[in-house]
Order: sequence, then C-alpha cells, then structure tokens
Amino acid sequence: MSDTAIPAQTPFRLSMLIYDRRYRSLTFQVIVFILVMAFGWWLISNTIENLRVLGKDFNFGFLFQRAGYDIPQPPIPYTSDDTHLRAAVVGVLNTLIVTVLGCIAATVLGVIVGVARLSNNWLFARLMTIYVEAFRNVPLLLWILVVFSVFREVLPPPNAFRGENATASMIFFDNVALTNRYTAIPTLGMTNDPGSLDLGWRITISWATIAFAVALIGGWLVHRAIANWAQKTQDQTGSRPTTWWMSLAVMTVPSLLLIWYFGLHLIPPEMKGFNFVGGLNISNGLVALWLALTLYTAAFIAEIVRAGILAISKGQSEASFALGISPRRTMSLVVLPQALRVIIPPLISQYLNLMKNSSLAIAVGFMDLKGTLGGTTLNQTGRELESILLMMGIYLILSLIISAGMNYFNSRVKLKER
Amino acid sequence: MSELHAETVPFVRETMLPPAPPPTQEAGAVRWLRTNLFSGPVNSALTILGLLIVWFLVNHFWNWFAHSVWNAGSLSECRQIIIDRWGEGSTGACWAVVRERWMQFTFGFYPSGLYWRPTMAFGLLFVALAPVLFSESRKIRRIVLLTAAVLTLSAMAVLGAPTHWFIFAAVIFIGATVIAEQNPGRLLIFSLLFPFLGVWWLWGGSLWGPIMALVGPVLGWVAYRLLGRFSPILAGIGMILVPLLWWIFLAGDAARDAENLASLAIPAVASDRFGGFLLSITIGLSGIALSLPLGIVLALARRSDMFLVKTLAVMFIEFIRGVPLIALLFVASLLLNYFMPPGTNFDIILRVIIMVTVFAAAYMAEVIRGGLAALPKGQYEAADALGLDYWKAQRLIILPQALKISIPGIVSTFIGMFKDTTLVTFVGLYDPLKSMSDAVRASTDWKGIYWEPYIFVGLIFFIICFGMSRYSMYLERRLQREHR
Amino acid sequence: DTLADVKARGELNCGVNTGLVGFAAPDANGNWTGFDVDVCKAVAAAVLGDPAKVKYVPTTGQTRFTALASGEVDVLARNSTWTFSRDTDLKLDFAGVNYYDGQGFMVSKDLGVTSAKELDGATVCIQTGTTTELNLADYFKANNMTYTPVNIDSNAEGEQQYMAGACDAYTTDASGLAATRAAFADPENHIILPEIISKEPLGPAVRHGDSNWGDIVRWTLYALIAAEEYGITSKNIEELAKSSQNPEVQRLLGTTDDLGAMIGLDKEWARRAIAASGNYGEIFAANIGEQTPIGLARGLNAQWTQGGLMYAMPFR
Amino acid sequence: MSEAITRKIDRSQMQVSDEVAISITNMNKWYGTFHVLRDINLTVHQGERIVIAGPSGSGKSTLIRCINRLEEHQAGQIIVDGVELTSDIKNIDKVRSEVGMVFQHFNLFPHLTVLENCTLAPIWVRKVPKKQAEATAMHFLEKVKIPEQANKYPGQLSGGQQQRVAIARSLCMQPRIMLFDEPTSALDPEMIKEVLDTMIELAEEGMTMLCVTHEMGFAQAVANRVIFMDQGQIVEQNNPHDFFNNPKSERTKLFLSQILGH
Amino acid sequence: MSEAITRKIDRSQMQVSDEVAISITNMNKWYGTFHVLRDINLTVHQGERIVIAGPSGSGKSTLIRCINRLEEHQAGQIIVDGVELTSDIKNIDKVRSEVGMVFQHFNLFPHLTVLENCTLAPIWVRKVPKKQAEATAMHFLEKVKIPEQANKYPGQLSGGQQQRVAIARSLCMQPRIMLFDEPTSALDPEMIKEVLDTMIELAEEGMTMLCVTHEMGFAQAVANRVIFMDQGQIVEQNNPHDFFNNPKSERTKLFLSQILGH
Ligand SMILES: Nc1ncnc2c1ncn2[C@@H]1O[C@H](COP(=O)(O)OP(=O)(O)OP(=O)(O)O)[C@@H](O)[C@H]1O
Ligand SMILES: Nc1ncnc2c1ncn2[C@@H]1O[C@H](COP(=O)(O)OP(=O)(O)OP(=O)(O)O)[C@@H](O)[C@H]1O
Ligand SMILES: [Mg+2]
Ligand SMILES: [Mg+2]
Repeated sequence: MSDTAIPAQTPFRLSMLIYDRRYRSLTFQVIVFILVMAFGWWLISNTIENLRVLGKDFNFGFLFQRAGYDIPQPPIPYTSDDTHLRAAVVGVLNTLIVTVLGCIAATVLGVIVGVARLSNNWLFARLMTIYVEAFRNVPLLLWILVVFSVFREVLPPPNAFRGENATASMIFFDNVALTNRYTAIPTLGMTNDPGSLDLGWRITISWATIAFAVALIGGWLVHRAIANWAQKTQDQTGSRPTTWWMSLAVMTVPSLLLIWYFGLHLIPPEMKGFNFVGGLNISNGLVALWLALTLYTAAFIAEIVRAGILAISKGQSEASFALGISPRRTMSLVVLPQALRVIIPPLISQYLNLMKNSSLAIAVGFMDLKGTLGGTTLNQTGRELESILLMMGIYLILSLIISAGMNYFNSRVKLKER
Repeated sequence: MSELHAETVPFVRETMLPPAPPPTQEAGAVRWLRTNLFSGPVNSALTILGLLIVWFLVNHFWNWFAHSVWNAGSLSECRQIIIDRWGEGSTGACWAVVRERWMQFTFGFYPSGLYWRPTMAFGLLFVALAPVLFSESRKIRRIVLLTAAVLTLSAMAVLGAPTHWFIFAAVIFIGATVIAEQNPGRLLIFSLLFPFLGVWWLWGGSLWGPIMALVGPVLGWVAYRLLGRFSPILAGIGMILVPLLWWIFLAGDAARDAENLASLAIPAVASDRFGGFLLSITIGLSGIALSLPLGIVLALARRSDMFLVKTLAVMFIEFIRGVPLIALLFVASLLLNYFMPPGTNFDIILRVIIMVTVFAAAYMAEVIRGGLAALPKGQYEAADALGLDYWKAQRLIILPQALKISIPGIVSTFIGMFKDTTLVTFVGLYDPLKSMSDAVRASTDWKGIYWEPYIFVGLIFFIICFGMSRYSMYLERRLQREHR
Repeated sequence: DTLADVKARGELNCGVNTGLVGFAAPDANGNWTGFDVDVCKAVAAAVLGDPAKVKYVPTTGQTRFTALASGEVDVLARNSTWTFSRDTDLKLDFAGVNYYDGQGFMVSKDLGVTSAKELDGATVCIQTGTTTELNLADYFKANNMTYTPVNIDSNAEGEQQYMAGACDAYTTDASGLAATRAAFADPENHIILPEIISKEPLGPAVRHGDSNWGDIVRWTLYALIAAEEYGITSKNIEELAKSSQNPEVQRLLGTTDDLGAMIGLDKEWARRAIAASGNYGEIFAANIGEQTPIGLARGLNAQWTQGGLMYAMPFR
Repeated sequence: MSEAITRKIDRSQMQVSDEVAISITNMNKWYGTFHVLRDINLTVHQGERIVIAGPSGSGKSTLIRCINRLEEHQAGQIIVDGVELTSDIKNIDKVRSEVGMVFQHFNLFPHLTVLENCTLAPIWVRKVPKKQAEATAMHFLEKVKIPEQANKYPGQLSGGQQQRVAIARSLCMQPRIMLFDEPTSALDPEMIKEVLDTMIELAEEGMTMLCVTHEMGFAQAVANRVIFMDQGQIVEQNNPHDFFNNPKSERTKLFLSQILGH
Repeated sequence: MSEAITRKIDRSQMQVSDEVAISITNMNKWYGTFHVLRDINLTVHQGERIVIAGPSGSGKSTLIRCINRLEEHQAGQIIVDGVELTSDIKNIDKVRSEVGMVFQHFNLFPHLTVLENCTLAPIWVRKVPKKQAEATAMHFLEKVKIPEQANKYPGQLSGGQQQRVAIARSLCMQPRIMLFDEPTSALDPEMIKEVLDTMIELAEEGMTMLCVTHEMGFAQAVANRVIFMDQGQIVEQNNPHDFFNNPKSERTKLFLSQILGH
C-alpha cells in the first residue's frame, strides 16, 4: 500500500492550458491578472498624463503647509497656523468621536427599541414600529437636517439667556444651557492641579485624568476579582454572595477620594458677551449629527435585535422555564447568549455604516475627516487627487479595524456544530 | 395494591362536551385592554409613557398641520392667509409651495412639454419588471400591471403626450397584460429592451444610438457562434472583444449614418435638466440594473476557488464597502476625469451612476453570496453529474435559485441606494431633498420656506421605500412557505 | 484648443454657482439667470453666435476648480476670488474682474454691534470651501479676537442658521450679504458692518495654458465694460454699428478693423456679445442693481470715469 | 390484566403509593375564544406512569404544559405536589422545580456543553455547589449512557443522544414528576429505541411520569393507565390492557385502528 | 450461483458482456493527508450490477464519486467506457454524459418542474431539440411511473417520487452506466420499496449499475457482485450468495451481523 504516491505527471501539451482543469484555472487567473494590471496601469498612466497636461504633480507636501482655517472645538489643540496634516488629524478624531458616541448610543437605543417592539404592550410596540419604519425609509440626510433644524428653531439663541429678564433659563441647577448653537455644559476645575503630561505634538493629558483612569481601571479590575470570588464561592457552596455593594465601593471610593484630593469642582458656563464662556460648548453640529446617526442606526439595530431574539426559538425559553429558571435568568443565561451570536455580524455592518454615514457631517458643518481633509483642505490647496485618496485610505483603515475587531469577537462566540 | 388505582379509575365519557365561551374576563374589549395595555405595572407604565409621547407629538404639531394653506403664490401670501384665518401669531404649514413646485420636485428642470416622456418610461418600467418581480402570483401581476397602465395613461393624457405615443403606451400595456396572463416569461424580451428604450425616452435624441448599442451583443453572439466552431476560448474572446470594438469604433458612426438615412429622433434633453425625483429614480434604477450583473460576477468571483480571482474580488468588495459613498461621489466628480484618457469628458450623471453602481455592486455581491451559500452543495454536484459545465450550471441551476433567495436582500440594497441618491447634492446635482429645496428657496417668492419641502420629499421617499420593503417582506414570507 | 472644441461642440460649457440669487440661479423651468450667467451668454454669443448655446454646469465650492481643470467646463463664471495661489498653483487663469467685492459681516441690529472689531467671542456663520474661511481666520487673528466658526455647506442653510440666531454674524462677500439681507422679511433689523475685511475681485476663470481662449473671455468681458463706457447698449447697438463715428466704437463693433480675427473669431463677435444681454451696466442693473430685490449700488464697480474700478483696456 | 404482566416491566413490582402527585379538577382552558381543554379531571398518584394519547390537536400538549404552567388555565384547579397553581410566582417556581419536562424537540441550549446544560438549573435554581452539580449531572449522564459526551456541544450529538441529554437535564433537578411531550416523535427509528429504553429504566425506578406518546408498545410496556383525549376532553381512561384490547368509546376504537394499523 | 436464480431476477437472463465498462487500477485518493481510498482495483463489465457495502466512513461514496470525477483521485487510473479520467475537461465531460448518478438526497432542482429537470441536461449538454427531449423525458417518467407529475415542482412530491424523478433525470441522458449513492436511505420505509422496484426494473434491462446501499435484500435480489469496503479498501468481493452466506473476512462477518441484526 503506497502511502505517499506522487501523481504521475503527464507530458505537458499546449492545449492543456485550456482543457486541463489544473492549468485552465491557472490560465484564467493569469489572464485576469494581466487584465487587471493592464487596467490599473491604464488608470495610472492616464492620471500621470493628465497631471502632466495640467502641470500638477502628485505630492503630499501640502500636508505640511499652513492650513489657515479654523476648526471649532478641536479635540486636540489646533489653530489656523497649524498644518493641514494636523487639521486632518483633528478631522479623524472628530470622525472617531462621533462614531464611537453614535455606536454606543445607537446600540443602547436599538436594543431598547428592539425589545420594546416585542413587548406585549400594543401601544408601545406600535409606536416603536412607527419610529423604526420612519427612520429606515427616509434618507439619513433628511434626518440630519431635520434634527439640526429642530435644534436651531426650537432652542433659544444664547442671547435669550442674557440680562435681567431673560426669556430662557439654564437647567440642572444653572449648569447646562441648551441653545440653538451649542449645548453649554460645565467644565471641571481643580484647586490642586497636578499639571499635565506632555505627549508631544502639543497633546497633553492632565495627570488628574490619568489618576482617574488608573482609579477606574483599577476599580474595575478589583470588581472583576470580586466577581470571580463570588463565582468561586457559588461553585463551592452553591449560593452566591451579594457583592454589588463591594463592587460599587471599589469603583467609586477611589474616584471620590481623588475628587476630594484634587479639589475637583464644576465651573458652570456663564453668559458673557455673545456666548457662554467658562464651560464647554458642544456644538449643535456634533449633537445633531450624533443624534441623527443614533436615531437612524438604532432603527436598523432594533430590527437586528428583534430578529436575533425572534431567531431563538420559543422552545429555548420554555425549556428554561420548565427547569424552574426565572424569566430574568432565562434572558441572561439562555436567550441573550444565543441571540448575541445572531446579532453580532449584522451589528458590525451597522457600526461600519454609521462610521461611513458620519461623513454626512458636511451637512451640519461639523468638521470631520470629510470636512477637513476632504473639504476645506482640498479646496484651499486644490490637491483633490491626494486629499481624496488619503481620505479614502483612512476610512478604509478605520473600517478594517472595526470589522477585524468585531470578527474576532464573533469567532469567539460561534456555536459549535456537528 | 399496585393495580388499585388502575382498577378504580376506568372512565368513559359518554357525551362529548360542547365548547363553552370563555369567562367574561377573558373576552372582548376588557380582555384586550388587560392583555395588551395593562397586563402589569411595567406594562401600564409603558402605556402611559406611550400616551404621553403621542400627546406630546400631537400637541406640538397638530396646530401647524391644521393651519395648512394650499393656495398661495408666495410665502408672505401664505403667512398673511394664516394670520387672516387663524389670527395674529398663529403658525401653519404652507403647502402651497408643494402645490406650485411639485412638478419641479418631480421632474427637476426637464422641459415641461416633455414631462410625459419620463412618466411613460416609469410606467412601462412595471411592464419590464413584471416577469422578474411579479412573475409568481397572477393576481399581483394583474393588479400591478393594470394600476400602472391606468395611472400612466391618465398621467400621460394630463401631461399632453402626443397621440401616437399615447397609443403606443396603451398598446404595450394591453399587450403586456394579455401576454402576462399566459406566460410572463415572454415579457422578458421587453425587460431586456427596456434599458435601451428607457434611456432613449429619458434623454431623447436618435433611437439609432440605442439600436446600435444593442447591435453590440448581437454581434458578440454571432462571433461566439462563428468562432465557437474553432475553439471555445477563441469564441469567448470574440464574444467580449467584438462588441467592445463595435462600441468603441463603429457604433457612433453607424448611428449617425443611420440617423441621416432615416431619422428616428425625438427632442433631446441634456443631463443637466434632470433633477428631483426623476434624477433619484434614474440614478437608482440604473444603479440597480447595472449593479446586479456586476454583483453577480463579484459574488461568483468571491466564491471561486481560484486564489487570484478570489483575492481580487475580496479586495474590491472590501475596499468599496469600507469607504463612504460620499467619498466615491467625490471621486466621480473630482477624480474620474484624472483616470480617463486626456480629453475624455463624460456626463456627470453618468459618472455618478458608475460610482453608485460600483458601490451598490459591492453590497449586492455580499447579498448574492449569501444566497449562493444558502444553496445546498447537492445542487452543484447534481449539475456536475449531469455534465453541465460551470457557466451552464451557474446560469441554469445555481443563480436562478440563489437570486430568488436573495430578493429581500437585493430589495433592501436598492432601498439603501435609492435613499443614498440624495447625496448627489454634494457634487452639484439637483437631488430632490436638498438641492431642489434650496433651489426653490432661492426664488424670492419662497425664500425662507423650510419645513414643507423637506416634509414633502421625505414623505415621498417614505412611501416609495416603505412600499418596497413591504413588498420584499411579502416575498420573503412567500419564499419561506415555498422552501418549507 | 478650447475654442475649436467649443465650436465643434456647438455649445459652451459654463461653470456657475448651484444657486445664488442675482449671480446664477435656475428658475422653476431650469432657465438660468444672473450676473455671472450673462457673462456666459456673452461669451457664447461671441464665439458661437447664439447666447442660448450654453450648458450651465452647476458647481459647488468644492468642485468648481476641478471642473475647470478637468475640462468639464470651458469657463468658470462663478463668483470666484482671484488670488495668487489660485492663479498659480491651481493652474487657473483669471480673465478679468467682473465684480469687485469684499468680505463683510452682517449682524442683527439688536445685538448692538456697530463694528466688526466688537465681534470678539462671537459665533460666525461661513460657507465652507471659500476664501472667506481664510480671511475670517486671518482677520480675527490679526485683531487678537476669538470666534467660533459655524461651517455651512450652502447659502440657503447659512441664512436659515443666521435668521434663527444660531450665529451672531453672517459673513460672506458684501454683495452676497446685501442679497441675503434684501430677501429677509425684516431687512431693516439687520445691518452690514462697515468693515470690509478683504479684497474679493471676482471674475471668470479659464484653464491655464490656453492663452487664446483666455483672451477671448477676457476681451469679451472688456467689450461689455467698454460698451458701457461708450454708451453702447443692447438697444442702440445696431444703430451705432451703422452710424457711430467714434473709431473705438467702430473697432469694437467690427465696423472697421477686424479685431476678431486676431482671437480667431469673426468681425462681429463683440457686437453679438453686447447684444446678448446688454453692456456691463445693463447686466448689472438687470441682475443685481438697485432696481432689483438685491439692490446693490455700483460702488467700486462703477466705470473708472465715474470713480469706480471698471476699466476696459483699449480696443486697438 | 394478568396478561400484561409478562411484558417488560413487572408492574406488580412497582409501588404506586396513595399519595396524590397531581390533582386536576374541572380544569378549563381557552385560547382566545377557542375552548382547548374542557372539564379535565385527573388524579395522578405518586409513582404512577400515565400515557396520554389522542389525535393531533386534541389538547394533549396543552394539558401537559398546564401542569407546569407553561400555559395558564382559566378555570378549575391544578394542584401539583400539594401546591396549587395560581398566578403566584412563588408557587409556579416551586412546582416547576419539582416537575421535569422533556420536549419533542429536545430544546437543549446549544451554546452550552452537555454538562453545562445539565448543571445550569441546579446551580442557579437549587443553588447547589458547582462540583456537586457536576457530580450529579455525570451520574445522570451515565444513567442515560452518554457520560463520554459530557463536554461536547448539543450540536455535535445525534438526535437520540440529544434527547437523552434532555432527559438527564430534567433529572438533574431531581424532580418528583416527569412530563414527556412526544419525546420520540422527532427521532429516526434507530434512535427511538435508545430513548425509550432510557424512559423504561426511569419507569422501573418508580418515577411518576406523564407521557404524551404514540408509541403504543411503550404504553403497553410501562403505563399504569392510558388516557385518551379528543377535542380537549378526556374521552377514556383505563389500564393499558383493557384500553388496547377492549376500548369502550367509538372514538378510541377508531383511533386505535388507525394507530395500530399504521 | 444457481441457488440465487429463484430470486426475483433471473440472473442467467441478463447479459454480462465481456466489454469493460469501468476499470480502476491501483487508485488512491487523499483528502488532505487523510488516505480515504487505498489501492482500489476494480473492473466492471458492461451490464454488471455491483452493490457496494461497508461501514460508514469506509469510502464508498468517495469511490463512487471518483468514477464521474465529482472527486479527483491522486494516483492510479480510472477508465470509464474507454476514456481515462484525467484533469482534461473534455474527457470529464464525455464520461459524465455517459454516467448517470443518483444521490442520497435526490438533489432535484427545486425551481424547475419535473419535466424541466429531466430535459435540462439533454437540451443543454446533448443539444437535443426541446420537443424530442420532452418526449424522451416523458418516456422515462412513465418508466418510473410518475408521468402525471411531469408539470409539478419537486417540492410538491413525496420523497419516493422525488427519488424516482432523480432516476428518470439521469436516465434521460441515456447513460451507459448508473451510479447510486444510498438512494433509499433518506426515504421513509414505505417509499423505499417504490424506488427499489424502479431500480430492479432498470437492472432487468441490463443497465450497468454500481450501487452503494444497505438494503441487503436488494443486493441479494439483483447484484452480480457485492463489494465490501472498509477503511478505504476493498476487503471482500463475491457473488451475493456466497457473500451473505459465507463471508470470508472477519470484518465482513461483523458488519453483516450488525446490518442484518438491526
Ligand atoms: N398558542 C396557541 N394559541 C391558539 N391556539 C393554540 C395554541 N397552541 C395550540 N393551540 C390549539 O390548541 C389545540 C390543541 O393543541 P395541542 O398542541 O395541545 O394539541 P396536541 O394534542 O398536542 O396535538 P399534537 O399531537 O399535534 O401535538 C390545537 O387545535 C391547536 O391548534
Ligand atoms: N470533503 C472531504 N474532506 C475531508 N474528508 C472527507 C471529505 N468527504 C469525506 N471525507 C472523509 O472520507 C471518509 C470516507 O467518506 P465517504 O463519504 O466516502 O464514506 P461512506 O463510506 O460513503 O460513508 P457513509 O456510509 O457514512 O456515507 C470519511 O472518513 C469522511 O469523513
Ligand atoms: Mg402536541
Ligand atoms: Mg456515503
């Protein structure tokens, strides 16, 4: 019995390129490759020729020139004297901010709505259906414009807060002002400022922030340890000790101590001149974009969640009930872990869509990547080829990162089949 | 003792009990309210919350809707009427702008005398779709065709279509309805011709252009047939090359010469006259019609076992799906000219359609890939065992089934694409939502009108998209039944 | 060669604004009117003999220069500012100036502001993709003031923003401010601040490298300006062509010398250009002048003989 | 009766105590206005094995599901192990942890291993330490003869094995009563035997069982009593021997002729 | 041999010619590194009916599938009807149109009617005119006794009917050799007979057949030869009578005891 017989080689004939299965696919691939390469070369040579005719070059040097335009509320220090590169980075950060905030809010809202649509409350389920259908079947651009306009038309302008007989007033104990330009919220002040860490490139992080981060992460780790201990106790004795107060304590006490140590206090925004100063003014462009993206994406996520839960057959919860497991535990031990597996893949695409849709920021004047690199920079420098290619590259990388992360998660929870 | 109970329990029911009505609590409105609205504290709270939401919405918007004005020549006139009618300080909706400009929202700047042409094209679209989308149920087919016929013909009459075109449309509708009764498959010819006719009706000009374009595939087929005798590879190459050569070098001249010999021209309408829903629907439909074949090819390529082909397909799909449509539209408007040979300069609508197509094709490929993956492996094997080659197996066995499974996905891709056509506003085209509304506001009469155009356009989008999504859900349900 | 292309095509592709009342905007039927549009018409009349043979290509702030560079349009008549970098780095050639503008601010009266210098800390609405954005940054920096920009994509949206009080000031070219203000329900409640913070010479632009085509556009524009100087109007042009004794007018209208031949056109090119929608003054008056809702005064744009900057080079 | 004793189980060996496990009196249930269960009266003693048969739609499943309140009844009384089933959640929980149920489609939790399936309820409901729960689970898995599959996922098992896991899972809660709803009807013929064997073994140990099934061989082998239902009513009940050999009602006869002829 | 004649088919009537239909020499196949088929040598003559048996996973299906190149073999030679199977596409096509195959799960095309299922390959592969293809198809549908179902869709037929359509579909290509891969194992017991009858009829007409099956009754009734495979090798081959009554290898004995005992 030969265990490693090597297939006999038949002599090669030219016709085998076409008629032999092995070579045929090779032939085909080579042809496709040549065609694709030729097409690519054709595009590139056209581009080179066009650039030559126009007397332009292909060069990213413009990124290091002075940008000259301002960006409201840059997440990192930025002035009009900075380079286009820095403006682009500000744009990327803004895109990321709105994406992350949007994904979190849309997930929360989407899950709530998705579950609510399954509720046996007739009225509420109908309302949620109306919400979902309205948002899914009307262009996002309209929702962005509508939300933006609602903010603009319904909320008072800042000067309504001014003077003795102001027509508008602040909320949350005079800490927050909703205006038709921005939402003014308090900033944090410290009486005992520990200074900040310079990360270079004029980016600084306050030591206080770092201290809080460490406290929170540490608290969370301790909480995990407590949870592990609780689990172990349960495994051994069968009953689970109540640990929520311990967790709460380790999560909050260090932070409270730090607040006391740094003398942290709120600096409420104050109406001064044209606008509120002292606090943080979150522009309505960002809020409207975030809200519209959230509402729009949540409608899709709601459908995904609903489908995910419906996909778990009724038999699963019945079996769980029959074992005497309470409805709440049934949800967390039986239904959700399974629904999650159905939900995650389409959820990834919704996150990706949200990230891509955030490029509609252009409609509300929020300076995201599209607004800086693909907008003003492109316009001022006339480097459309470079700007747009760079912009697409960045979007592509962000997409790939999101989907890679979620795919990893997905592969970990996959169901085992025969 | 063991038999004790068994011995004592024998029981036979002599008369069957009739069904009794449920206890009163369990029926009627009380029960409905109890189970649907107030079945527990949480539920009651939700009901109250829901009522509050409804009350809030009604309270805020009712007045505005109730104070609607439909007849006015300008915004100031509107405001005056509202004040006259409902008193100082009252606000209301001024739908007069929609009434006055709805043709513009619908047709953009299309010459008003020719409005009937897009209308006819749109109506006949349903005939073209009949064998593809409504082929299964005779009842639906009838309803769709007849409704389309009545609506289109009356619209054409109102818009003043020339008599001969009116008769033409009527004949096609009647013919299609009759043919569809027997064998909707035969309408497929019309479906295949429709893209060419549709382009002709929309853009006008000489019919010879589309005809000559159509000659390309015919020549390709002839070449395939002729060369097929020598070698299938040669035939394949010929089938692709001959039409290409024809289109690039000969078709234009041939069309011109033919036009000179026998004129088949209707007034031409340039692309820059397209706007509003006409533009959206044109882009949307061309996008779907072109992205479907491209998506199929991409999906097949992605499932191919040839490494290179698969890699290229994956790269292409992931690239397109990783980039916002708006970036691709900017590519269309800013970069595409760089990529073309110097001196070529083609229509911005065409460029946008290309990018939208490419974008939709990547999504379509994923949808169709799902459909292909859902087919059992046995179908492939059975086709192989019968001696069908790859392409025949795909065409006759695999794709018909995979596409059917994918219809819901395809429809939702289409809905997404149709909504996304509003983004063309950012490259200077007159989409119905933003550009058209801005254009209307740019006139002194309607300066400052804000919500009404948006609501109107949004409502139309909603009706179209909601209709499509309901239709696809219906299809999904029916397919589920069939695949049981 | 653009001239040959245009003639072969039988149509002039003219890049215009997507909708700016008075300068270029389509009406309900898609007919374009406006100050910039009339320049297009004049060029088309000069080159093709028919002012109607123009295809208007709406361009946004972002797409305009690319449209020109890539050959999508032959001439860009879209209130674009002539700047150094645009003329050199962006490979455009400006053919002249048809409107001298400058960036200004509009504020609501009850804000109590009378000078741009008092705008420290204000929120300012601007349209993205314009030189305004840069000027604004420079101006506030130079005056050591801070501001919050609100970048708006279209003019209509910007006005809406301003009217709702979402910005304290609206900044754009003074002509645009006037047009915007004119359209308000309560123009008297808004003032345009006296400071003009930049020079904004607006004019038609062509691709770099085709001097002859540039000459045609440039001299068509001058023909319109010169016509006003010499009192040639669309009404009296035929009569003057026959009767005028002014040698400059004769040359301009092609009665004597054949200037047109030097730029590859026929003798009567300028006569057609002027006849298309009148001389510069007529165009101004019809589209943006004081009689129109926009109501701009001639100001800097008056003829040099009246103290303005409009100065046509001699036709000789 | 004596003829049936020669069958696989020696019924005389099995102790049917006098203690009442389930008592249903005048129970009625409606789905909307549809009267599914009509005036059901049934008393089941500790250790009894009852087989419920009847045509499709006759309400067998509904009856069984009412017993552990997977469905709510609207009139009458159900008392399980001394606890009356009302909307009182505590009572329901008590009853459910005393009553095991095996479904037609197994309803195993696909995201958990076989062992985790079996230990889930003991750990979270009975608060049994994990170690102990696992030991019990292994014991019952051995009883159903698949201890070696303990760490596989349900998706990796055959149908018969899955159903046996489902039985083991119920047993792990050490219920006093087991309900079976057509436990073998979703299985391939070879696998039916595996599952029936397991059930017979259970029966031999004296578990109180209510079983909806069409396996008449099983009924004859283990049941103390066969109940025939039609149109939501108990039409006939008797010991298996008399039930099969001497049915009294016309409907029963018709049904038996179909079932046995098939 | 003579004892088997009393069985359903009179084997002496059936002509087994000397012409070789399939010849497999030293054939080996690997899945990755897993050696599924080892040194297979098999010669099938025109008109022979061969039944292949063996435990699950022994490579029966793989062997059958190699014969029409649904799987590729890596060493040795397979000659079908004088054509050697290499990667040459023309040869593969030739062989496939001479060899019909019937699958366990029928694999009918659900989007085509029964008639279209049957005419598809003749029309597109053999380029037969549609009319003629339909006539042939009806002929074979009559043969499998379901001509009245011609215009239904496969989804509307029972399993047995579907499998008969699958047989008719293969026959429409008028193959010289038929391969069956467990054609009855997905069927309900009542339907198995329908299909086996059809196959027996085919056998009577002298079709060359290779059939993987566990229906030992069928094997005894029609096979000229039974081949027993295990672990990818042919362990034993013999005429049915000797194979069943007098198996030589230990494995065969074990296998037969399981199969027949079951
Ligand atoms: N949730 C429900 N809502 C309304 N009707 C129901 C519901 N569940 C079951 N029914 C109806 O109640 C009747 C009894 O159903 P049940 O499932 O108890 O029958 P069964 O005897 O178990 O039948 P089978 O042998 O088919 O399982 C049937 O007519 C069924 O249609
Ligand atoms: N595509 C494949 N890749 C890897 N291994 C495979 C593949 N197909 C089958 N095998 C393995 O090859 C061996 C033989 O499979 P084959 O299907 O031929 O067995 P069989 O005798 O037909 O069994 P059964 O009676 O279960 O159908 C099995 O161990 C199987 O797991
Ligand atoms: Mg049931
Ligand atoms: Mg097999």
